[in-house]
Amino acid sequence: MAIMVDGSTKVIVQGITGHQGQFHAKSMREFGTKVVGGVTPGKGGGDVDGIPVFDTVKEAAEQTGANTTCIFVPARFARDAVFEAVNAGLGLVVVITEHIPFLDAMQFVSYAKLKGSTVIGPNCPGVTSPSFGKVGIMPSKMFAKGDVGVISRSGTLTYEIVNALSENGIGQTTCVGIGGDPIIGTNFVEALARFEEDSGTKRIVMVGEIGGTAEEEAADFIREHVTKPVYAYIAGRSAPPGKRMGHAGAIISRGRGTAESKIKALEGAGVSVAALPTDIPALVKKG
Amino acid sequence: MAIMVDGSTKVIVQGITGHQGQFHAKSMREFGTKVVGGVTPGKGGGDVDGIPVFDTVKEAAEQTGANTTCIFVPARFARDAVFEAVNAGLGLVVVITEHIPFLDAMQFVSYAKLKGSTVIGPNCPGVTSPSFGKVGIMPSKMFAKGDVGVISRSGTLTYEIVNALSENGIGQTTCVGIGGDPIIGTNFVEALARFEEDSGTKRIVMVGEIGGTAEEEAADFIREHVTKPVYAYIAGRSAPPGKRMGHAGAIISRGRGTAESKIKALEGAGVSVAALPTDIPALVKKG
Amino acid sequence: MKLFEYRAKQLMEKYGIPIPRGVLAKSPADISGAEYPVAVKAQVLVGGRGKAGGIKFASTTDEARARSKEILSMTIKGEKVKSVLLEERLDVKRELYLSFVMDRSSRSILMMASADGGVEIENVPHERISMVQVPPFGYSQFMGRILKSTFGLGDDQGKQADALARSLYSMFVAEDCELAEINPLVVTSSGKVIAADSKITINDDSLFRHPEFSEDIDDLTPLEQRAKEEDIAFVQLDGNIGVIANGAGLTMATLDILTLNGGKAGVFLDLGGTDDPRKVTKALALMKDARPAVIFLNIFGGITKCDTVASGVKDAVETVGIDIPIVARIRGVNDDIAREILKGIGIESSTDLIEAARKAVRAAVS
Amino acid sequence: MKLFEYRAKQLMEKYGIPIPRGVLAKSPADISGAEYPVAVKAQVLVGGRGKAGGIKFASTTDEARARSKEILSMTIKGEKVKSVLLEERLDVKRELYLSFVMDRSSRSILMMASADGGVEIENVPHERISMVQVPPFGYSQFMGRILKSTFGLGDDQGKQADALARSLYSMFVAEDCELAEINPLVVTSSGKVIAADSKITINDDSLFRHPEFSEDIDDLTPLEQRAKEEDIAFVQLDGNIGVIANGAGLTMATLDILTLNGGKAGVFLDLGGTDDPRKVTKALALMKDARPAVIFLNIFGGITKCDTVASGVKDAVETVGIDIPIVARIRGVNDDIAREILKGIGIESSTDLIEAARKAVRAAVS
Repeated sequence: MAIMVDGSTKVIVQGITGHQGQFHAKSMREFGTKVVGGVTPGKGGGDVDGIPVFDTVKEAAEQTGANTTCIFVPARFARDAVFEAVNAGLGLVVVITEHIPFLDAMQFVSYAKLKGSTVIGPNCPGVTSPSFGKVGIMPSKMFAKGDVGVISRSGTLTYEIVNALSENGIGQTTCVGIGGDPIIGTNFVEALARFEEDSGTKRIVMVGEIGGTAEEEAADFIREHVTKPVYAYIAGRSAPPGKRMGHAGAIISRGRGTAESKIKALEGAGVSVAALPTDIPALVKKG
Repeated sequence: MAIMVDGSTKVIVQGITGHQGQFHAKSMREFGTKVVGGVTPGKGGGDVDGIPVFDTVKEAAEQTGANTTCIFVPARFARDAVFEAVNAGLGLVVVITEHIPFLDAMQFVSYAKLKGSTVIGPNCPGVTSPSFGKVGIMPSKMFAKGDVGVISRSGTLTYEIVNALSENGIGQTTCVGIGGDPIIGTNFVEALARFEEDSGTKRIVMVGEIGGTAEEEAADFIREHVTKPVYAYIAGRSAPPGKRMGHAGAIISRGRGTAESKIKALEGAGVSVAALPTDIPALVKKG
Repeated sequence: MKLFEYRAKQLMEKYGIPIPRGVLAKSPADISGAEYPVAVKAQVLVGGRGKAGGIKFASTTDEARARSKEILSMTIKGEKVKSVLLEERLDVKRELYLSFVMDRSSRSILMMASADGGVEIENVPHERISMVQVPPFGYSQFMGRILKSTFGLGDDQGKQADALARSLYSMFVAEDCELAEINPLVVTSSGKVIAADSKITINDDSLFRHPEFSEDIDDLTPLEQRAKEEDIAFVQLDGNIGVIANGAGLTMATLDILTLNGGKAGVFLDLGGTDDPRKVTKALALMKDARPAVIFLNIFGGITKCDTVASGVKDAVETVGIDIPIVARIRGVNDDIAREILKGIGIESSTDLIEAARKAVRAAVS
Repeated sequence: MKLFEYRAKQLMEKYGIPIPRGVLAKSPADISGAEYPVAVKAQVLVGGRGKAGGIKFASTTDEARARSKEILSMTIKGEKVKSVLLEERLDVKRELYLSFVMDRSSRSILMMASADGGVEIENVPHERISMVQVPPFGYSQFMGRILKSTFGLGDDQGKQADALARSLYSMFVAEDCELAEINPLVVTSSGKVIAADSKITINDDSLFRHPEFSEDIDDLTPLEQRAKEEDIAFVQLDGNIGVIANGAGLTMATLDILTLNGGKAGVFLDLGGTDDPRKVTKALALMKDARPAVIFLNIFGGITKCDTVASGVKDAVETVGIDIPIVARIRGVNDDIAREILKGIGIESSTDLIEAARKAVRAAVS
């Protein structure tokens, strides 16, 4: 099947009347996703490309039966937007917005956990299940249906890798962009657990990068709980310590978070780690 | 088997050097419970009846391997005590203390949920599994080993009923006193779910009372999810509206929380409701 | 504890919530400073004062003095009116409803809002009420948007409602409220959003954090007040059997058993868990002053040992002098010792609950 | 952004945390008001200033002036010392460690405490550090008890440490810190608990809430500072290939590919997701000023379309004048249009990443 986004997914877009919101709402719909509504305070009652707009998520959820949201609101309003979505009972909350203060992210991640909602991101490209739809901003063209689950901290690098997989005839169940921030709603371990449970997923590709210890924790989890083959690429082998490499979370600090440490941990857990992102398809094919 | 308290349970007592803490630590141990430590700030390094005392729960948990705590600290310190227990990773937190402000209880219940700890209480007599041990203040003598799970909002009334069950040859897997406060960590639904999962429990007795809608929610849950026979007694048929009947939670307010409403809901879900507490053993025997 | 309307409004004002200008008067002579036209409102803790004639209007000082005199002489649902609040009459355009309340089911604070204010919220159809569980991190902006939409307000009044709700929430948390209700929340013709009527209940268990409420009077009878001070759960009821038991559930069950057997309790007295005979003695002294026809003592000994209770009863009989017959049912820890003690002061006790209850009912009707 | 020690201490003082009395001096003439004996401390953002001779002591004004002059002429690990902090020398009895830090794994704020202060916390054995995840509701009393026990303090100093930690936590949250570290936290001979050295990192993403930090200077190179103002992720490195890519992960991967092929990046420049050619033009202007030997442009078009990037490059070449060779690898949305545009300004582009990377490495060594 797929994880997170499937046949039952009904999406609203928070910030739908903005430039990005409008563009991606349309793109999601064109991909086949059920985009049932949008929310922009003060614009309720109107529509965007035929998608009804509401003033509040509560109204949108009650009137459309939405269970998922894709959030494009500016960073300073993001915490409130996630609170609103979780409060309205939406089960999947995809936060595209970048540059959210980490204390805000901590709070909305805690609140979501308390209420049983799944947060993806922030600062992420979203979730795409080629057979069902996409929630987020991933380019539509590169996907193929198949049995590989992809989890990635990086956007464009993922597109590069997914594109290469698809060109090599290797399709995907779901691609999850977990985001490049230090505090994220769903980490490798949580996404791996979902793919391990999903009967449609036979193999898993994970794309990590320097910073933090999420890949090391994933390695421990894989050793203990994952029976499916896992392939990985870790970006940032040549990054110097103490510098943020584009992502807020991509920083080697106090000797922790190096690519070497991550690669070693993953290999120790039986994961095939590619030296180059372009090597992933060949690795997966080799099995 | 049993729920919540079993062979793996290792208990610390927070507030062990107080009158109540000391008395019940001893009583628990005499019942066969593994009481591995106690906590009283400033008294670390000493012991109470041979039970080592620590300054912090963190030290107690690290040094004894405790996974459960029984809290006797005064109401104004209770929130912090629960925070400390949850923070130290204890999985079962039994809060005996009464008169805790409900906002404090809300916070520690949220925190426990976030960290995956189970809170019983506040204002409760605790949990007893006759085959394994007791955590709390239930009198030791009335229990018998058997296959009935008991859930109750009331203390003494439970003793009355459990005593009657035992005298009639009906033993118990676990008796859970969920507490008489409006905000409690584990409610009927959550306790019912545990008993439904427990292979050792064949029948369930629930003792409710006026106030709130927990029994009505339990009825809905029983209808949907509980396959085992459930027997109930509801106290407070003759209580007037607007008056707190001893328990902070036992109040009919704004037309909600009457015994009639609860009895009707439970009977509608196929539960046998006893008119008198003393009728419970006969009902259970009849099956 | 419930607060009087004027106290609730003082508290709301402290948190920046707009309230009508008003003057509290304990006698018709105190009404200077009132703004006319004025509403004269009985300060009582029972509900339904409006229907009972406890709110009247006046246009002049003379009228106001007359209305105040009338209301100050009233007793509403058994509660004597001791003061009136004279408030400016608002030029009401719309009446809304807003409250924060402790919600047991969701274990959170619930915000309730409805465009149908001025009637009891129990009578508003469920689908006309917006209910929002406040996140554990507190009031968040989206709640203001829900209010604006629920109330159907424009930007300016939406902002007023948002600010007011935020303040109400701050007050709810800082003052440990169980209920903070504004009904009606009024939109005036000039576009102001004002808390026209206010109800606040403070969480009793939090009073150690709020010593300033110690002078407030709850809606308790004098005996209930005395019991509260002695930390005894005590409720006065309509019947004539005074029930003393240990534990709230058992005490309630005892009431139920009496009712099923044709009796009616006049007092609910829960001893709780105690190992102090003096508490029992105090409880009996209270019970004596409540004047039931018979005292029914129902003890299931555990934490509270039966002999402790019996000793307390003995002491009460001997020192306080209990002139009301006592029927006792004693079971559990040390019940044999307890029965001996009671026998010594002429009280026969049973172990059977139903049998004892019937005996108490018979004693009450005789 | 990292704060200088003196700024960190100003902030801590604002939250009531005891700090040593001190005077900031930008020249040896500024040192009046210092308390003797005094420690003269270089104000730099790099670590390890002590070992580098950036902390010296003085007993008199003349000595202090001399030491200040010495330190103000130093460059520590490439960072020029622009000011010194002259602080009273504390009569140190014990050196402890205390910090709050954002913890990615637990998604919470972590309190770290150790009785082994004065050394880098990375060098303290793990079992000698107490780590406590702060509950989402904030600092709670039990954390103070853990501190007292970890530090091995008596009641009085335990209370001081508790109050200090509570203030430090308040500051951490109110000022959106990522790190707030006191090392050493000193217990003086007279029993005072004082923050002897302070490190604070403010969360960059929160700066919209803290305009007061806009005048602070981070440990960025002038070009990095300029990039930050233009919202471009830009990091200067040791090599000579200037990498421009779209997306942090892809940019990092590009660095890695160059390294694997014998090259070395001198600039990391992530365009991010953009549909504005002007941002690309600005990025190239920055790159020009960074003077790499070759620019390697690696675009995988998606949100950022390939032709948008090509247009920006064209504009840069035509208006800014890029005098550095450009090697391009272009794939994805509208890559055909992009290749045509680039061809028009004399840039040949490849679709193959490895091939292009090798070409860039060759161009860099030539």
